[in-house]
Amino acid sequence: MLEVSNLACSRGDHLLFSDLNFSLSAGELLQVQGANGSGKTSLLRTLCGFMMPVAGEICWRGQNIRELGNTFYAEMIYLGHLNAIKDELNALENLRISAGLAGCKVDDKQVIAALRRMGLRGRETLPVKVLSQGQRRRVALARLLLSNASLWILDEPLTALDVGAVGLMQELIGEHLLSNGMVIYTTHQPLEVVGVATRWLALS
Amino acid sequence: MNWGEFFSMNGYAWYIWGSYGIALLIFFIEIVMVRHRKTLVLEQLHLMRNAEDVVT
Amino acid sequence: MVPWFSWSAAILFVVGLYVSFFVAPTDSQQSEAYRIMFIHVPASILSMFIYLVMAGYAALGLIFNTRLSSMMASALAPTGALLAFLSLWTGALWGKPMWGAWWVWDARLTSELILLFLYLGFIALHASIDDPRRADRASALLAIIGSVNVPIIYFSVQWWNTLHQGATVKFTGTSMHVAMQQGMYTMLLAVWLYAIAVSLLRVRCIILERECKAQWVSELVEVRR
Amino acid sequence: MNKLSLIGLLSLVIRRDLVLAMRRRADVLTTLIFFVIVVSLFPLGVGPEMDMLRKMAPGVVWVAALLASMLSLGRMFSADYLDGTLEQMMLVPQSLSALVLAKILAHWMVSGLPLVIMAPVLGLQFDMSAQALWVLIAALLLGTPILSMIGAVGAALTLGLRGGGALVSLLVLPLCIPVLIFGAGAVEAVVSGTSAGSHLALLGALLLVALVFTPWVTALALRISME
Repeated sequence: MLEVSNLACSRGDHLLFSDLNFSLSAGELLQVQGANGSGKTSLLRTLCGFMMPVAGEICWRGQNIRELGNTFYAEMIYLGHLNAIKDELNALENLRISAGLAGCKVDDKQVIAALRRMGLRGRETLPVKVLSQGQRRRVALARLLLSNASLWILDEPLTALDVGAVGLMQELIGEHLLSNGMVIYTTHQPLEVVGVATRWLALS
Repeated sequence: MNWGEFFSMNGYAWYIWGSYGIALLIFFIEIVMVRHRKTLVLEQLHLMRNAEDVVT
Repeated sequence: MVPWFSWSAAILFVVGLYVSFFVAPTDSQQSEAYRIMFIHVPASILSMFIYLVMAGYAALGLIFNTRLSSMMASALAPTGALLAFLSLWTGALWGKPMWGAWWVWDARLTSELILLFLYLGFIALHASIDDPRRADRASALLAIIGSVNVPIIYFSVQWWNTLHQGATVKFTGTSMHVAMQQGMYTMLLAVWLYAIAVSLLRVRCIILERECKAQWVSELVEVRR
Repeated sequence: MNKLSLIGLLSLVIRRDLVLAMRRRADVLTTLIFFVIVVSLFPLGVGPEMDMLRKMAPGVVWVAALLASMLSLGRMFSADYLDGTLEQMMLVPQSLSALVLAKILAHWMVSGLPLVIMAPVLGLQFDMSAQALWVLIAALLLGTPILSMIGAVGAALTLGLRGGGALVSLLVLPLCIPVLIFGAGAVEAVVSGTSAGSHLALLGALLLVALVFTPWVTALALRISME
């Protein structure tokens, strides 16, 4: 489904990596590894099309993502370092908007169900600025539950999460993979998904 | 035509020499700055080369 | 190539200055003051021309993602800004004895001033972005927007001026003396060659700065020394 | 789950930005108060002769509107950039230009429209005639969206830069000169007894041109800045 061939990326004039090849098909989990500054985030941002690769191409279902454009964006979801939630809005409004931006209409019931699943019962209508870092991250992660994208691109999804939430994430990723989804993520914490072999991609 | 007459420019000396003076000054400063930048870059490159020599 | 351009620029400068000060006769209407024109006109023409060239290079760099043309664009900007400033300065010095005012809100003057602002904006934007690739692309976009806007600004200023006070300023020298023309053309060519020489010199610095890790740089004669 | 149409998306973005602006009312009010104060300072600076004030009024109001709109430009994209929402907006499976247009519209409603509403009151301070006031409103209605659009390009180019606020003014102000000329010219034409029609028509033409090109250019600038 997702194929990356001869990819080279640079940050400024500094070459991060080159000749990167990998592919990912339905139900697979790929963990990107590497030291700080090895280009993990840049790789994920290139996959999203934010950054132009210096060389090589990224194909989704056999077509270059630059040509696919919106059809590709409709099938993927990206979660970056930043939570992309607004302090002034409450969790419910935040999720309603971000789901809207992702192109889906959701009703409040679904949103509340997603927030409860993420362990935020009773905090749905509090302004996000009173929530803790970990709770904000949970709000951001709840977007995964509301989207029907098949490719998840997660940049450090586990930062600020407690043990319980990490377990929940493992569960979520497992379910997503079972329904033929794909996940690419970076992390410095161990993440074990039951019944699925994690593939590794090392950047040096 | 003597030099005094020439430099007085029929009463317009300030205007004319003012413009040409500034023009030459600008060209001169620009050239000096670019040359200075060049020596800086070359120094930087020398430093980098020397650092590599030490490592290898 | 740089020495070639700079030497011919220097020679032409000397020739041009000789022609404009010793050969060209005194103008009947403007007396000696018209001699400012020999530096003012080339500076104005080139400041506009360099903007177009710069925007062209910038567009090439943006569309085809070629680094060299972006570097060339950023090398041209300071020279263009200086020439625009020079043109304003000499224009003011010419305007004072001729029109009795340092500055007139004429369409030409105002557009030249805005051109200077556009150059400064380009340089400032390029300087304040740390990532050189983003700096190239962002300032290229700005240069293109500017070049689209310059005609609009020119015509709106012209219209604004004529609406307010009627056209006041006209170029008086209708039939120029042959020596004047020769002096003007020589100076134009000299400034032109100077601009080429200095921006080539600057682009070399920029290339050396940006490509300092490339293999070929360390093999250059100047670096080896 | 249902797909969201383009119009639905645009209204979502506009509503979102308006709600956010309402929750941060202080920012909106600051721009408006700045506008009022700048306009009120001019009579104190140049003296209270009514004739001169009447003559200066259109220019003063327009320059103040220009400066006030510069003040609010920084907010257009930077908050979204800092908390990552802008990244998500670029992944929206719709055209980014349309989304940018929605943001520009929202920005105009928050920072341009209050100026238009406030302007007649300030015009009375300068003893403008009723007819001149109407033309002033019309010109501001046509002109302030252009300021928002040109400003959006500048804001997108300077996204996340140190000293972005001063830089954006340096980039945007020279480009706004035609708007200033025709906007102030329309009012002045009425004051001096001629028709403002041609000025307003030119402003309208500029608005159309800006409407076609600036969202696209801003989207391009955002992509460059996000790299």
